[in-house]
Amino acid sequence: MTATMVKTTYREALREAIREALQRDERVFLMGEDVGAYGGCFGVSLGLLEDFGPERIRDTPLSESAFVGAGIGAAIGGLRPIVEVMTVNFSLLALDQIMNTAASLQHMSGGQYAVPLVIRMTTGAGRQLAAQHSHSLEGWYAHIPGLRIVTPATLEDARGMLWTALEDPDPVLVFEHGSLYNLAGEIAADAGPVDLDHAAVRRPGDDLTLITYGGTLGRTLEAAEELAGAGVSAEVVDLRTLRPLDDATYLGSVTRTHRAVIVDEGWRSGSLSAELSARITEQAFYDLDAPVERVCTEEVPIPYAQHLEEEALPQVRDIVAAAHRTLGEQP
Amino acid sequence: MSDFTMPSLGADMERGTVLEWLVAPGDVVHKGDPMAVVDTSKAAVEVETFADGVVVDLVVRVGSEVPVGTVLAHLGPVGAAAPAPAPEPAPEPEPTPEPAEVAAQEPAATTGHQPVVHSPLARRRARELGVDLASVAGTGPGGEITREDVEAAAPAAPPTPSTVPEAAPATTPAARGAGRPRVTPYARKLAREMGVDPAAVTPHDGETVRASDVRAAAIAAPAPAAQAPPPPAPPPGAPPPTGAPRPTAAATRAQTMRETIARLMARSKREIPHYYLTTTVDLTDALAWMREQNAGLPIAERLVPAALLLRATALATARHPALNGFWVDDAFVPGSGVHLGVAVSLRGGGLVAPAIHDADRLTVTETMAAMRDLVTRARAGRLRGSEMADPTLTVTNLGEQGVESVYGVIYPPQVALVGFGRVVERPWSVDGLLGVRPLTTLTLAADHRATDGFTGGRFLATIDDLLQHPEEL
Amino acid sequence: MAARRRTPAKADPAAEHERELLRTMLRIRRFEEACAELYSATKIRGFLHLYVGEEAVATGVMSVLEPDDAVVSTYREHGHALARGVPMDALMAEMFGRQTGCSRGRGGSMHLFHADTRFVGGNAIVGGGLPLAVGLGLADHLAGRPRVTACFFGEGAAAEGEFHESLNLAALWHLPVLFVCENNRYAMGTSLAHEHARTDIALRASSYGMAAWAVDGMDVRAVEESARQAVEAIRHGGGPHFLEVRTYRFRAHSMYDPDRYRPKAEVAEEKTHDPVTALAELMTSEGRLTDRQLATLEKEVAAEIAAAVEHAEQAPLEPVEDLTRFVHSDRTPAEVT
Amino acid sequence: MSTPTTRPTADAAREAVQAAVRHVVPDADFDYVDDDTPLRGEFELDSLDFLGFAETLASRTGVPIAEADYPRLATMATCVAFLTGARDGT
Repeated sequence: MTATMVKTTYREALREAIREALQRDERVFLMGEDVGAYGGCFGVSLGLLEDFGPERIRDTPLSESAFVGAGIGAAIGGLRPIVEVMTVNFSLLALDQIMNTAASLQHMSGGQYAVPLVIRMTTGAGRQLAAQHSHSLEGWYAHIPGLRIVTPATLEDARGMLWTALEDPDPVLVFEHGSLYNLAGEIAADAGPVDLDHAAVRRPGDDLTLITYGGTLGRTLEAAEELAGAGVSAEVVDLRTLRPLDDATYLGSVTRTHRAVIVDEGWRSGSLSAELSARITEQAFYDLDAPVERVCTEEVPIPYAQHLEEEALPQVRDIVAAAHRTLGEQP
Repeated sequence: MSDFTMPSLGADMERGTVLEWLVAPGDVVHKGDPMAVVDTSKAAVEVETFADGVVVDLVVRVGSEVPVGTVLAHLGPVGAAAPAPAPEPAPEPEPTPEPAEVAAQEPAATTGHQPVVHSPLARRRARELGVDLASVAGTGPGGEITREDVEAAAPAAPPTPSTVPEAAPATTPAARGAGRPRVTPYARKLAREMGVDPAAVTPHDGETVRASDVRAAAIAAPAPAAQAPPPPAPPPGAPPPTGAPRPTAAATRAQTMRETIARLMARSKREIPHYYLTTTVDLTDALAWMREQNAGLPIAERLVPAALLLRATALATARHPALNGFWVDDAFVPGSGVHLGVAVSLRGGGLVAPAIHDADRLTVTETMAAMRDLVTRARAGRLRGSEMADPTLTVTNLGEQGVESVYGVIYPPQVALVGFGRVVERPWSVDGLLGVRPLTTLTLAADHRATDGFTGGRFLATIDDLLQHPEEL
Repeated sequence: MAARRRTPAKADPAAEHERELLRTMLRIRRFEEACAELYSATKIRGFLHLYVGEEAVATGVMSVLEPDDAVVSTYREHGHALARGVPMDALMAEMFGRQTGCSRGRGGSMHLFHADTRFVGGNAIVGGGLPLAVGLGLADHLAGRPRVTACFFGEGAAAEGEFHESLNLAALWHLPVLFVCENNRYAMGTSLAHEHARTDIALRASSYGMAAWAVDGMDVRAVEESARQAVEAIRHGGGPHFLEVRTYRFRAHSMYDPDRYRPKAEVAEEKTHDPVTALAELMTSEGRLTDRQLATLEKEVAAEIAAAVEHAEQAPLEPVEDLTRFVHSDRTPAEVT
Repeated sequence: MSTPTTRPTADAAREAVQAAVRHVVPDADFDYVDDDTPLRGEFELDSLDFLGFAETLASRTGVPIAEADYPRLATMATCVAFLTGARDGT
């Protein structure tokens, strides 16, 4: 294998993915607030307007419900819309369309209307944006049957998930953690679509399994490195897709290591981490050698002040401490 | 003639009360006309007839609550009804009488010997304190037995001596089981598989029995017949209770380990039809090669013979997978890799046999490093759970203790155990000449359910052959 | 319109057309009356919202749509579905929750769907269908197809944000959508004046820069004429249009509704403007409908309904093994167009 | 490991042997060990223990220990003799 590697960033990888989709399929168009002239709130679609024109790089008014719903209608009408909701916080204004229409239409029409729609949005905290711009609600969306929820955490996934999502006949929500856009690194020049069905083991290990996704993958890998220094071999599983969950991968890992720590930037109560914990208990109870540990965001609207925000969010030290607890050790 | 029935006006409506009749016998009604007002418990709704006709009679009195579908009135064909001027006037719409809703209070007395206990806390306390709930009089609502009742019924002193301070808050782990450690689900499963009583296992953190503790308790000498390091006396100066597993209450620990070994080995001999094979291996070339390797190496990097023996065993195991794995549910389950269990004697008594994972993929030097690391950590009580859990074949090197050969007892559910005896110098014939050679006796104990002697023989021959070509190890 | 047989007709196409309008309204009326009875007998469950009194709206608007056009509807949509041509058997089977129902028993009264006639459903969230219709219009606009999407909703929806967002978006992008506001004066039990500071809905719609006008919803011919003008304008690039159709529902909001919020006298008065009888009487008085023709029509409709009920009674249930089918598409991406 | 310029004294060598044994057997008790008791047998040193013992001994005293020298580390007496370079010192 002599793949040529090129430097890129998470943001550029997303942009290239959109560009490729627009080139490959004329039914694809991008729609959302400030995706055109402004270049996207996070700069993802910068330059696309010039290349593809205002019909396919379509600025919308601040009407989340209407333009998400319009995306659904356009998908039913034969197009392949990529709808950008600026952030997950604003997606609440479109929740009716996402849940009552996009997720339900296929089923309540008895299979007559599929909704091949992709909705992208930024998620997560960590940038001192305070309570209304720091939600991590992807786990919440993962509650809803009929949706597929994906969370690219690597450059490859940022580059490759979109096309696969567009190929999906059902609605796919792509959650891009705000802290990842500047993530830089190398990627194969011919990097392309990736599968959306499987979780990935980002670091193999024997002693315990760290399960995470999206914005907390980096910190979790850091924690694993730190644990290695203490003689603890931690396996890191990146869920990648939050719905449907790839049970086989993380349960397989836990069954082997007998210990699980779930790292989730969502709040703990009624969360994705709760779901994972429940599934581990349901399906791997007799292989557990310690209670499942969860490292989640403190149950508080995210505060502005940096030290408070940091304290609220899962940090490397929290992950390391949780890992040690599963081993029955003091860190 | 048709029936006018109590309609269902919603999925949650099962009964309705007639509040008012809007028609009287003799009235001519048409489809869609309101007939009565019905209380659905949510609202009063006018209900319509779906048929034309003459009201013959009203069956249900005002104020009556009836199930959906009950006939409320009969309709006859138009023109067929007698004029019947105002017969039996419909009962006046009077306020619905209050139903005699004196919900009989549940008698508080408990019946017979069935104790009323819903509180898990009370149940747990009863268990902890050795209290028979059937003998406790409940003072709670409805005769419910409360925690206080249980504690009042308890003998003055707790039945088991406990070091737990009385005042420990209920949330501290120490308070959970009145001195009895918790056992993780996996540890419990493992204990069952290994025939270990989890209650008899000492947790290394003093609190929770984990898989590693069960392993430590269970993986005793795979060859107890030959293995007999006398349980040493407790070392002077009892170590702190939360320290490494090694010296904690050595006498108790040795006793526990003894019992575990007894149970496990009895199970092995009861269930596993062993067969034994033995062969003598000339180590001349292997040891010469080793010395050559060691020359000039710092001590820390030098090899010992055991590393070569392990390496040869690992390679041979990879080539004979039938010996590498487990006998589970009447079938052989191959191991997921060659994970060699290495019997390590613990100072202070007992043995553990943690695994060198994927031993067939290590070089001799790596094998040596892995073995050193494993032994060091085993004796420091820092083994990892996975190392304790999944050896696929165990190697014992009792030669270190001076014996010449070891006919081991297989550690269930594994299917084979390899033993190396002491390296001894003996007369040996080579190419027709007699010489003095360093020899070791290599033995195999194998499960006849999983393999036959033929397989075992080839396996030993492979080890022998590998040791004759040490440079290829 | 499968089960339809032609009444013996004179050569007058206008009269023939009127009779078709009458037939459609009668089918709706009698179908719903049957539903009410079946509901009372627990054959139909869930919520049942009847359209009795509003038949002229669906009948008039659907009459001018092409087969290729799309319809987005509400939870009071039996009339829309029947007028659009969804087979009555499939509708009744859906009411019964059967496998042969138009949504395979998964939708029920509030979620009737029928892809063959581009009937994109009963939406049970007030205002929820409007963005969808805008999107269908957007797809046609981007694909350059001369199709129209008709979107029905009640005047209650005009209080929802989605109403305003959608009207703005459709006008902004000049999309081929016909917005049909069925103003029956009550959002469940809240009257128009209780809910809207400005009760002239068409006027408010026009503030978004689209043509909007009000029409008498008890007169099917007026509705049809208004819809025809609007649809033609839309189809020829005129952008979205808005019809406020003033109508009245003769029955309560749903089967469970005690109807306490409106005076009986008001209901009685409105019933004198029954759109079905109004058309029948007009046609009779002007010589385009005989009593015999009307009786035949009634008989045919009754037979169609009886057959639909019979079909629904006999129809199989969806096997429970298929419970989670259609949560995700069975189809490959290529099959979804 | 640097080449030693000086050899340990007999006392230092004895002390180093004890320390090296305690490195692998922390609670080793020398009270009842006379100079001619075989150390490996007395303290149950297996080959790995012995390796650790030799390693510690070499690093404490600075005396290089080749594999061929292992037999000379059998008892306290032979150890002391070897370490102090009784016969073949440099």
